[in-house]
Amino acid sequence: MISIQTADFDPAAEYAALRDSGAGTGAIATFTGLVRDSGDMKGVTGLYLEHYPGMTEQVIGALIEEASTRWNVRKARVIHRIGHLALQDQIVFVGVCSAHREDAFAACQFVMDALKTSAPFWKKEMTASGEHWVEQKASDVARSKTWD
Amino acid sequence: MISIQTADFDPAAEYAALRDSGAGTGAIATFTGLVRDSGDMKGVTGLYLEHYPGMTEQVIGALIEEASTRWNVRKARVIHRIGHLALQDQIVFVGVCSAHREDAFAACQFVMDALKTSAPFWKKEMTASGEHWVEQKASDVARSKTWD
Amino acid sequence: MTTKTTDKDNITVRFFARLREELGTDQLTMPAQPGLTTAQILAELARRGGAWSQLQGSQPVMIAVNQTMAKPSTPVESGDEVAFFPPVTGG
Amino acid sequence: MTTKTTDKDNITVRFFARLREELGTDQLTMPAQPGLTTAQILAELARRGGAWSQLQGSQPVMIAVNQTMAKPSTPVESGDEVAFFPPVTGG
Repeated sequence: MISIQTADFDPAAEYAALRDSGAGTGAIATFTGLVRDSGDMKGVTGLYLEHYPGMTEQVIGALIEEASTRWNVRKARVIHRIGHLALQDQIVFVGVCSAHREDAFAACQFVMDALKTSAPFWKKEMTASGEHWVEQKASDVARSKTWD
Repeated sequence: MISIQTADFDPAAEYAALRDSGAGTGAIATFTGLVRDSGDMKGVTGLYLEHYPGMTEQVIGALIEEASTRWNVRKARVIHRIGHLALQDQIVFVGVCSAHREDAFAACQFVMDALKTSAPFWKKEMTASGEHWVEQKASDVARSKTWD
Repeated sequence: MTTKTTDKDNITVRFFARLREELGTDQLTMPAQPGLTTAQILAELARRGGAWSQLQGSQPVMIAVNQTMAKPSTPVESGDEVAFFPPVTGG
Repeated sequence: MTTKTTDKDNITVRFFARLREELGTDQLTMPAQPGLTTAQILAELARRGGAWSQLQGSQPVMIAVNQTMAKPSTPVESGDEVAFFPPVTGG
Protein backbone atom coordinates (compact mmCIF):
# COMPACT_ATOMS: atom_id res chain seq x y z
CA MET A 1 0.00 0.00 0.00
CA ILE A 2 1.24 3.46 -0.90
CA SER A 3 0.21 6.76 0.67
CA ILE A 4 1.36 10.23 -0.36
CA GLN A 5 0.06 12.63 2.22
CA THR A 6 0.58 15.95 4.00
CA ALA A 7 -0.49 14.42 7.34
CA ASP A 8 1.95 12.80 9.73
CA PHE A 9 1.96 9.00 10.06
CA ASP A 10 2.20 6.59 12.98
CA PRO A 11 4.97 3.97 12.57
CA ALA A 12 3.43 1.99 15.45
CA ALA A 13 0.17 1.53 13.55
CA GLU A 14 2.11 0.67 10.38
CA TYR A 15 4.17 -1.91 12.25
CA ALA A 16 1.02 -3.46 13.73
CA ALA A 17 -0.52 -3.72 10.24
CA LEU A 18 2.65 -5.32 8.83
CA ARG A 19 2.80 -7.78 11.72
CA ASP A 20 -0.80 -8.82 11.06
CA SER A 21 0.28 -10.95 8.11
CA GLY A 22 -0.06 -14.58 9.15
CA ALA A 23 2.11 -17.18 10.85
CA GLY A 24 4.56 -17.31 7.93
CA THR A 25 6.00 -13.90 8.78
CA GLY A 26 9.38 -14.12 10.46
CA ALA A 27 10.86 -10.68 9.88
CA ILE A 28 9.77 -7.06 9.70
CA ALA A 29 12.19 -4.35 8.59
CA THR A 30 11.22 -0.70 8.74
CA PHE A 31 12.88 2.55 7.78
CA THR A 32 11.79 6.04 8.76
CA GLY A 33 13.37 9.22 7.41
CA LEU A 34 13.29 12.40 9.52
CA VAL A 35 13.95 16.08 8.77
CA ARG A 36 17.53 16.65 9.87
CA ASP A 37 19.12 19.96 10.88
CA SER A 38 21.81 19.68 8.26
CA GLY A 39 21.17 18.65 4.66
CA ASP A 40 22.76 20.41 1.67
CA MET A 41 23.08 23.41 4.01
CA LYS A 42 23.66 23.69 7.77
CA GLY A 43 20.93 25.16 9.97
CA VAL A 44 17.95 23.65 8.17
CA THR A 45 14.73 24.74 9.88
CA GLY A 46 12.24 22.91 7.68
CA LEU A 47 11.48 21.35 4.31
CA TYR A 48 8.96 21.79 1.53
CA LEU A 49 8.22 18.66 -0.50
CA GLU A 50 6.60 18.69 -3.94
CA HIS A 51 5.69 15.64 -6.03
CA TYR A 52 4.10 14.60 -9.32
CA PRO A 53 0.69 13.19 -8.34
CA GLY A 54 -0.13 9.99 -10.19
CA MET A 55 3.39 9.34 -11.41
CA THR A 56 4.70 9.05 -7.84
CA GLU A 57 2.25 6.27 -6.97
CA GLN A 58 3.01 4.51 -10.27
CA VAL A 59 6.78 4.58 -9.71
CA ILE A 60 6.59 3.39 -6.10
CA GLY A 61 4.08 0.69 -7.06
CA ALA A 62 6.54 -0.60 -9.66
CA LEU A 63 9.37 -0.59 -7.09
CA ILE A 64 7.28 -2.68 -4.68
CA GLU A 65 6.44 -5.07 -7.51
CA GLU A 66 10.10 -5.37 -8.44
CA ALA A 67 11.02 -6.00 -4.78
CA SER A 68 8.35 -8.72 -4.65
CA THR A 69 9.84 -10.55 -7.61
CA ARG A 70 13.38 -10.35 -6.19
CA TRP A 71 12.66 -11.21 -2.55
CA ASN A 72 10.06 -12.87 -0.36
CA VAL A 73 7.73 -9.96 0.43
CA ARG A 74 4.53 -10.73 2.33
CA LYS A 75 3.47 -7.11 2.75
CA ALA A 76 5.03 -3.78 1.91
CA ARG A 77 4.06 -0.29 2.98
CA VAL A 78 5.33 3.07 1.75
CA ILE A 79 4.27 6.46 3.10
CA HIS A 80 5.78 9.69 1.85
CA ARG A 81 4.82 13.10 3.11
CA ILE A 82 4.55 16.23 0.99
CA GLY A 83 4.13 19.94 1.76
CA HIS A 84 5.72 21.80 4.64
CA LEU A 85 7.64 19.81 7.25
CA ALA A 86 9.36 21.00 10.41
CA LEU A 87 12.67 19.90 11.88
CA GLN A 88 12.53 16.29 13.23
CA ASP A 89 9.25 15.62 11.41
CA GLN A 90 8.84 12.19 9.84
CA ILE A 91 9.21 12.31 6.02
CA VAL A 92 9.09 8.77 4.76
CA PHE A 93 8.26 5.27 5.99
CA VAL A 94 9.12 2.00 4.26
CA GLY A 95 8.12 -1.24 5.97
CA VAL A 96 8.43 -4.80 4.67
CA CYS A 97 7.39 -8.07 6.25
CA SER A 98 8.79 -11.32 4.97
CA ALA A 99 9.35 -14.93 5.92
CA HIS A 100 13.10 -14.24 6.09
CA ARG A 101 15.39 -11.66 7.63
CA GLU A 102 17.62 -11.06 4.58
CA ASP A 103 14.58 -10.54 2.35
CA ALA A 104 12.96 -8.04 4.71
CA PHE A 105 16.18 -6.00 4.95
CA ALA A 106 16.95 -6.15 1.23
CA ALA A 107 13.45 -5.29 0.03
CA CYS A 108 13.13 -2.42 2.51
CA GLN A 109 16.49 -0.92 1.60
CA PHE A 110 15.96 -1.46 -2.13
CA VAL A 111 12.61 0.36 -2.12
CA MET A 112 14.08 3.20 -0.07
CA ASP A 113 17.21 3.54 -2.22
CA ALA A 114 15.33 3.33 -5.51
CA LEU A 115 12.62 5.72 -4.34
CA LYS A 116 15.27 8.37 -3.70
CA THR A 117 16.45 8.37 -7.31
CA SER A 118 13.32 7.46 -9.25
CA ALA A 119 10.18 8.68 -7.47
CA PRO A 120 9.22 12.23 -8.53
CA PHE A 121 9.65 14.10 -5.25
CA TRP A 122 11.56 17.35 -4.85
CA LYS A 123 12.78 18.80 -1.59
CA LYS A 124 13.34 22.44 -0.77
CA GLU A 125 15.32 23.26 2.36
CA MET A 126 14.44 26.25 4.51
CA THR A 127 17.30 27.88 6.39
CA ALA A 128 17.77 31.17 8.28
CA SER A 129 19.51 32.54 5.16
CA GLY A 130 16.79 31.53 2.68
CA GLU A 131 15.41 28.52 0.88
CA HIS A 132 16.87 26.42 -1.91
CA TRP A 133 16.02 23.28 -3.86
CA VAL A 134 18.06 20.28 -2.78
CA GLU A 135 20.47 18.85 -5.38
CA GLN A 136 20.42 15.13 -6.16
CA LYS A 137 23.41 13.43 -4.53
CA ALA A 138 25.86 11.35 -6.56
CA SER A 139 26.05 9.00 -3.54
CA ASP A 140 22.30 8.34 -3.78
CA VAL A 141 22.56 7.58 -7.49
CA ALA A 142 25.53 5.26 -6.85
CA ARG A 143 23.72 3.57 -3.97
CA SER A 144 20.65 2.98 -6.14
CA LYS A 145 22.78 1.45 -8.92
CA THR A 146 24.08 -1.21 -6.50
CA TRP A 147 20.68 -2.92 -6.86
CA ASP A 148 20.88 -3.19 -10.69
CA MET B 1 20.90 -0.35 25.46
CA ILE B 2 20.51 -4.12 25.66
CA SER B 3 17.69 -6.10 27.27
CA ILE B 4 17.41 -9.86 27.56
CA GLN B 5 13.97 -10.63 28.89
CA THR B 6 11.13 -13.12 29.03
CA ALA B 7 8.54 -10.32 28.70
CA ASP B 8 7.24 -9.09 25.36
CA PHE B 9 8.40 -5.69 24.07
CA ASP B 10 6.71 -2.77 22.38
CA PRO B 11 8.40 -1.70 19.12
CA ALA B 12 6.36 1.53 19.19
CA ALA B 13 7.91 2.59 22.50
CA GLU B 14 11.35 1.57 21.22
CA TYR B 15 10.88 3.60 18.04
CA ALA B 16 9.78 6.63 20.08
CA ALA B 17 12.88 6.36 22.26
CA LEU B 18 15.15 6.05 19.20
CA ARG B 19 13.49 9.06 17.57
CA ASP B 20 14.07 11.15 20.69
CA SER B 21 17.72 11.63 19.73
CA GLY B 22 18.12 15.24 18.62
CA ALA B 23 17.81 17.19 15.39
CA GLY B 24 20.81 15.44 13.82
CA THR B 25 18.88 12.19 13.40
CA GLY B 26 17.80 11.59 9.82
CA ALA B 27 17.17 7.87 9.71
CA ILE B 28 15.81 5.10 11.91
CA ALA B 29 16.06 1.46 10.83
CA THR B 30 14.41 -1.27 12.85
CA PHE B 31 14.22 -5.03 12.60
CA THR B 32 11.84 -7.33 14.45
CA GLY B 33 12.01 -11.11 14.35
CA LEU B 34 8.85 -13.16 14.91
CA VAL B 35 8.17 -16.84 15.64
CA ARG B 36 7.35 -18.36 12.28
CA ASP B 37 5.30 -21.51 11.63
CA SER B 38 8.11 -23.16 9.69
CA GLY B 39 11.72 -23.17 10.81
CA ASP B 40 13.94 -26.27 10.64
CA MET B 41 10.65 -28.22 10.73
CA LYS B 42 7.17 -27.50 9.38
CA GLY B 43 4.31 -27.01 11.80
CA VAL B 44 6.21 -25.14 14.51
CA THR B 45 3.88 -24.29 17.39
CA GLY B 46 6.32 -22.45 19.62
CA LEU B 47 9.93 -21.90 20.65
CA TYR B 48 12.01 -22.19 23.79
CA LEU B 49 15.01 -19.86 23.97
CA GLU B 50 17.97 -20.38 26.31
CA HIS B 51 20.96 -18.06 26.69
CA TYR B 52 24.20 -17.58 28.63
CA PRO B 53 23.47 -14.74 31.05
CA GLY B 54 26.30 -12.23 31.24
CA MET B 55 28.07 -13.42 28.11
CA THR B 56 25.08 -12.53 25.96
CA GLU B 57 25.09 -8.91 27.10
CA GLN B 58 28.86 -8.74 26.66
CA VAL B 59 28.75 -10.06 23.08
CA ILE B 60 25.89 -7.79 22.00
CA GLY B 61 27.53 -4.79 23.69
CA ALA B 62 30.68 -5.47 21.68
CA LEU B 63 28.64 -5.73 18.45
CA ILE B 64 27.02 -2.35 19.11
CA GLU B 65 30.44 -0.85 19.82
CA GLU B 66 31.81 -2.30 16.59
CA ALA B 67 28.83 -0.93 14.66
CA SER B 68 29.45 2.49 16.21
CA THR B 69 33.04 2.55 14.98
CA ARG B 70 32.04 1.48 11.46
CA TRP B 71 28.97 3.67 10.93
CA ASN B 72 27.30 6.80 12.27
CA VAL B 73 25.19 5.42 15.13
CA ARG B 74 23.41 7.95 17.34
CA LYS B 75 21.50 5.36 19.37
CA ALA B 76 21.15 1.60 19.19
CA ARG B 77 18.73 -0.71 20.94
CA VAL B 78 18.68 -4.51 21.14
CA ILE B 79 16.03 -6.60 22.85
CA HIS B 80 16.07 -10.40 22.79
CA ARG B 81 13.50 -12.56 24.46
CA ILE B 82 14.19 -15.86 26.21
CA GLY B 83 12.01 -18.65 27.58
CA HIS B 84 8.84 -19.95 25.99
CA LEU B 85 7.42 -18.13 22.96
CA ALA B 86 4.26 -18.80 21.00
CA LEU B 87 3.70 -18.66 17.25
CA GLN B 88 3.86 -15.07 15.93
CA ASP B 89 5.43 -13.79 19.15
CA GLN B 90 8.15 -11.18 18.84
CA ILE B 91 11.62 -12.65 19.49
CA VAL B 92 14.15 -9.93 18.77
CA PHE B 93 14.28 -6.18 18.13
CA VAL B 94 17.21 -4.23 16.73
CA GLY B 95 16.81 -0.48 16.19
CA VAL B 96 19.41 2.06 15.09
CA CYS B 97 19.11 5.79 14.61
CA SER B 98 21.69 7.65 12.61
CA ALA B 99 22.27 10.86 10.71
CA HIS B 100 22.27 8.88 7.48
CA ARG B 101 20.11 6.23 5.80
CA GLU B 102 22.91 3.89 4.71
CA ASP B 103 24.43 3.90 8.19
CA ALA B 104 21.12 3.12 9.90
CA PHE B 105 20.47 0.19 7.54
CA ALA B 106 24.02 -1.17 7.69
CA ALA B 107 24.40 -0.93 11.48
CA CYS B 108 20.98 -2.50 12.07
CA GLN B 109 21.61 -5.38 9.69
CA PHE B 110 25.17 -5.93 10.91
CA VAL B 111 24.08 -6.20 14.57
CA MET B 112 21.27 -8.57 13.61
CA ASP B 113 23.45 -10.77 11.35
CA ALA B 114 26.35 -10.91 13.83
CA LEU B 115 24.03 -11.56 16.78
CA LYS B 116 22.72 -14.66 15.04
CA THR B 117 26.15 -16.28 14.83
CA SER B 118 27.95 -14.92 17.88
CA ALA B 119 25.47 -14.20 20.71
CA PRO B 120 24.96 -17.25 22.97
CA PHE B 121 21.28 -17.99 22.39
CA TRP B 122 19.86 -21.40 21.55
CA LYS B 123 16.46 -22.07 20.11
CA LYS B 124 14.36 -25.17 20.55
CA GLU B 125 11.40 -25.66 18.20
CA MET B 126 8.16 -27.21 19.43
CA THR B 127 6.13 -29.12 16.87
CA ALA B 128 3.20 -31.53 17.01
CA SER B 129 5.70 -34.39 16.59
CA GLY B 130 8.05 -33.27 19.36
CA GLU B 131 10.72 -30.72 20.12
CA HIS B 132 14.26 -30.35 18.81
CA TRP B 133 17.16 -27.94 19.08
CA VAL B 134 17.55 -25.76 16.01
CA GLU B 135 20.75 -26.28 13.98
CA GLN B 136 22.89 -23.30 13.04
CA LYS B 137 22.41 -22.43 9.39
CA ALA B 138 25.33 -22.24 6.98
CA SER B 139 23.53 -19.30 5.32
CA ASP B 140 23.58 -17.36 8.60
CA VAL B 141 27.28 -17.99 9.03
CA ALA B 142 27.93 -16.93 5.42
CA ARG B 143 25.75 -13.84 5.84
CA SER B 144 27.63 -12.86 9.00
CA LYS B 145 30.99 -13.24 7.24
CA THR B 146 29.97 -10.66 4.61
CA TRP B 147 30.59 -7.99 7.28
CA ASP B 148 34.23 -9.06 7.94
CA MET C 1 -3.44 5.31 -12.33
CA THR C 2 -2.81 7.94 -15.06
CA THR C 3 -4.74 11.10 -14.33
CA LYS C 4 -4.25 13.01 -17.54
CA THR C 5 -5.02 16.69 -17.62
CA THR C 6 -4.70 16.86 -21.41
CA ASP C 7 -6.97 17.79 -24.22
CA LYS C 8 -7.19 15.47 -27.17
CA ASP C 9 -5.58 17.48 -29.97
CA ASN C 10 -2.73 18.96 -27.99
CA ILE C 11 0.21 17.88 -25.89
CA THR C 12 0.20 18.95 -22.27
CA VAL C 13 3.61 19.94 -20.91
CA ARG C 14 4.13 20.08 -17.15
CA PHE C 15 6.98 21.44 -15.04
CA PHE C 16 7.90 20.67 -11.44
CA ALA C 17 9.99 22.03 -8.57
CA ARG C 18 12.85 24.39 -9.49
CA LEU C 19 11.90 24.33 -13.18
CA ARG C 20 8.29 25.21 -12.37
CA GLU C 21 9.43 28.12 -10.24
CA GLU C 22 12.04 29.47 -12.66
CA LEU C 23 9.81 29.17 -15.73
CA GLY C 24 6.93 30.73 -13.79
CA THR C 25 4.46 28.13 -15.04
CA ASP C 26 3.42 24.63 -14.08
CA GLN C 27 1.67 23.67 -17.31
CA LEU C 28 1.23 24.67 -20.96
CA THR C 29 -0.17 23.06 -24.09
CA MET C 30 1.46 22.65 -27.48
CA PRO C 31 0.01 21.44 -30.76
CA ALA C 32 0.89 17.85 -31.70
CA GLN C 33 3.00 17.25 -34.81
CA PRO C 34 3.84 14.03 -36.62
CA GLY C 35 7.16 12.52 -35.48
CA LEU C 36 7.49 14.79 -32.45
CA THR C 37 9.92 13.77 -29.66
CA THR C 38 10.50 15.11 -26.16
CA ALA C 39 13.86 16.51 -27.35
CA GLN C 40 12.08 18.59 -29.99
CA ILE C 41 9.68 19.96 -27.38
CA LEU C 42 12.62 20.95 -25.17
CA ALA C 43 14.32 22.64 -28.15
CA GLU C 44 11.20 24.54 -29.09
CA LEU C 45 10.62 25.75 -25.54
CA ALA C 46 14.30 26.69 -25.10
CA ARG C 47 13.97 29.08 -28.09
CA ARG C 48 11.75 31.27 -25.90
CA GLY C 49 14.98 32.48 -24.24
CA GLY C 50 15.49 33.68 -20.69
CA ALA C 51 14.80 31.04 -18.06
CA TRP C 52 13.55 28.73 -20.84
CA SER C 53 17.11 28.39 -22.23
CA GLN C 54 18.00 26.09 -19.33
CA LEU C 55 15.86 23.37 -20.93
CA GLN C 56 18.83 22.86 -23.26
CA GLY C 57 21.51 24.01 -20.83
CA SER C 58 24.10 22.16 -18.80
CA GLN C 59 21.78 21.18 -15.94
CA PRO C 60 20.13 17.80 -16.36
CA VAL C 61 16.40 17.80 -17.17
CA MET C 62 14.45 14.63 -16.45
CA ILE C 63 11.62 13.66 -18.78
CA ALA C 64 8.39 11.74 -18.27
CA VAL C 65 5.76 10.87 -20.90
CA ASN C 66 2.37 9.89 -19.53
CA GLN C 67 3.86 9.67 -16.05
CA THR C 68 6.56 7.19 -17.02
CA MET C 69 10.26 8.07 -17.21
CA ALA C 70 11.19 8.81 -20.84
CA LYS C 71 14.18 9.72 -23.00
CA PRO C 72 14.91 12.60 -25.42
CA SER C 73 14.04 10.23 -28.28
CA THR C 74 10.66 9.21 -26.85
CA PRO C 75 7.89 9.98 -29.37
CA VAL C 76 5.01 12.22 -28.27
CA GLU C 77 1.49 12.11 -29.68
CA SER C 78 -1.59 14.28 -29.28
CA GLY C 79 -3.24 13.67 -25.94
CA ASP C 80 0.08 12.85 -24.26
CA GLU C 81 1.23 14.41 -21.01
CA VAL C 82 4.92 15.33 -21.07
CA ALA C 83 6.72 16.47 -17.92
CA PHE C 84 10.12 18.08 -17.41
CA PHE C 85 11.74 18.29 -14.00
CA PRO C 86 15.08 18.42 -12.15
CA PRO C 87 16.62 15.19 -10.79
CA VAL C 88 14.41 13.93 -7.99
CA THR C 89 15.32 14.40 -4.32
CA GLY C 90 12.69 12.63 -2.23
CA GLY C 91 13.03 10.16 0.60
CA MET D 1 29.47 -7.56 33.38
CA THR D 2 31.04 -10.94 34.29
CA THR D 3 28.93 -12.82 36.80
CA LYS D 4 31.23 -15.70 37.70
CA THR D 5 29.84 -18.63 39.58
CA THR D 6 33.30 -20.03 40.26
CA ASP D 7 35.28 -20.93 43.33
CA LYS D 8 38.86 -19.79 43.53
CA ASP D 9 40.82 -23.06 43.41
CA ASN D 10 38.78 -24.81 40.79
CA ILE D 11 37.62 -24.32 37.24
CA THR D 12 33.88 -24.06 36.70
CA VAL D 13 32.65 -25.77 33.55
CA ARG D 14 29.19 -24.87 32.20
CA PHE D 15 27.07 -26.47 29.49
CA PHE D 16 24.18 -25.01 27.54
CA ALA D 17 21.27 -26.06 25.34
CA ARG D 18 21.50 -29.49 23.70
CA LEU D 19 24.79 -30.27 25.46
CA ARG D 20 23.31 -29.36 28.84
CA GLU D 21 20.35 -31.64 28.17
CA GLU D 22 22.33 -34.57 26.78
CA LEU D 23 25.01 -34.47 29.50
CA GLY D 24 22.32 -34.11 32.13
CA THR D 25 24.17 -31.32 33.91
CA ASP D 26 24.54 -27.58 33.53
CA GLN D 27 27.68 -27.13 35.62
CA LEU D 28 30.60 -28.99 37.24
CA THR D 29 33.92 -28.08 38.75
CA MET D 30 37.37 -29.45 37.97
CA PRO D 31 40.68 -28.92 39.71
CA ALA D 32 43.01 -26.44 38.03
CA GLN D 33 46.33 -27.75 36.67
CA PRO D 34 49.34 -25.88 35.32
CA GLY D 35 49.24 -25.43 31.53
CA LEU D 36 45.62 -26.55 31.18
CA THR D 37 43.76 -25.69 27.97
CA THR D 38 40.08 -25.93 27.00
CA ALA D 39 41.00 -28.81 24.63
CA GLN D 40 42.41 -30.78 27.56
CA ILE D 41 39.23 -30.20 29.56
CA LEU D 42 37.15 -31.46 26.62
CA ALA D 43 39.40 -34.54 26.31
CA GLU D 44 39.18 -35.33 30.01
CA LEU D 45 35.39 -34.99 30.05
CA ALA D 46 35.03 -37.08 26.85
CA ARG D 47 36.79 -39.98 28.63
CA ARG D 48 33.69 -40.31 30.81
CA GLY D 49 32.08 -42.04 27.82
CA GLY D 50 28.40 -42.15 26.87
CA ALA D 51 26.94 -38.73 26.04
CA TRP D 52 30.25 -37.17 27.13
CA SER D 53 32.03 -38.68 24.12
CA GLN D 54 30.40 -36.10 21.87
CA LEU D 55 32.68 -33.43 23.38
CA GLN D 56 35.33 -34.88 21.06
CA GLY D 57 32.98 -36.09 18.36
CA SER D 58 32.12 -34.82 14.92
CA GLN D 59 29.65 -32.18 16.06
CA PRO D 60 31.17 -28.74 16.61
CA VAL D 61 31.48 -27.61 20.24
CA MET D 62 31.85 -23.87 20.86
CA ILE D 63 34.04 -22.72 23.73
CA ALA D 64 33.97 -19.65 25.97
CA VAL D 65 36.40 -18.75 28.75
CA ASN D 66 35.18 -16.17 31.23
CA GLN D 67 32.23 -15.41 28.94
CA THR D 68 34.39 -14.60 25.91
CA MET D 69 34.64 -16.83 22.84
CA ALA D 70 37.76 -18.99 23.10
CA LYS D 71 39.70 -21.65 21.18
CA PRO D 72 40.88 -25.20 21.99
CA SER D 73 44.31 -23.74 22.74
CA THR D 74 43.03 -21.10 25.17
CA PRO D 75 44.73 -21.55 28.58
CA VAL D 76 42.53 -22.02 31.63
CA GLU D 77 43.47 -21.04 35.18
CA SER D 78 41.92 -21.62 38.58
CA GLY D 79 38.91 -19.38 39.11
CA ASP D 80 38.07 -19.36 35.39
CA GLU D 81 34.62 -20.11 34.02
CA VAL D 82 34.73 -22.33 30.95
CA ALA D 83 31.61 -22.98 28.89
CA PHE D 84 30.89 -25.52 26.15
CA PHE D 85 27.87 -25.24 23.90
CA PRO D 86 26.50 -26.00 20.43
CA PRO D 87 26.70 -23.37 17.67
CA VAL D 88 24.38 -20.51 18.62
CA THR D 89 20.96 -20.11 17.04
CA GLY D 90 19.44 -16.88 18.38
CA GLY D 91 17.81 -13.98 16.56
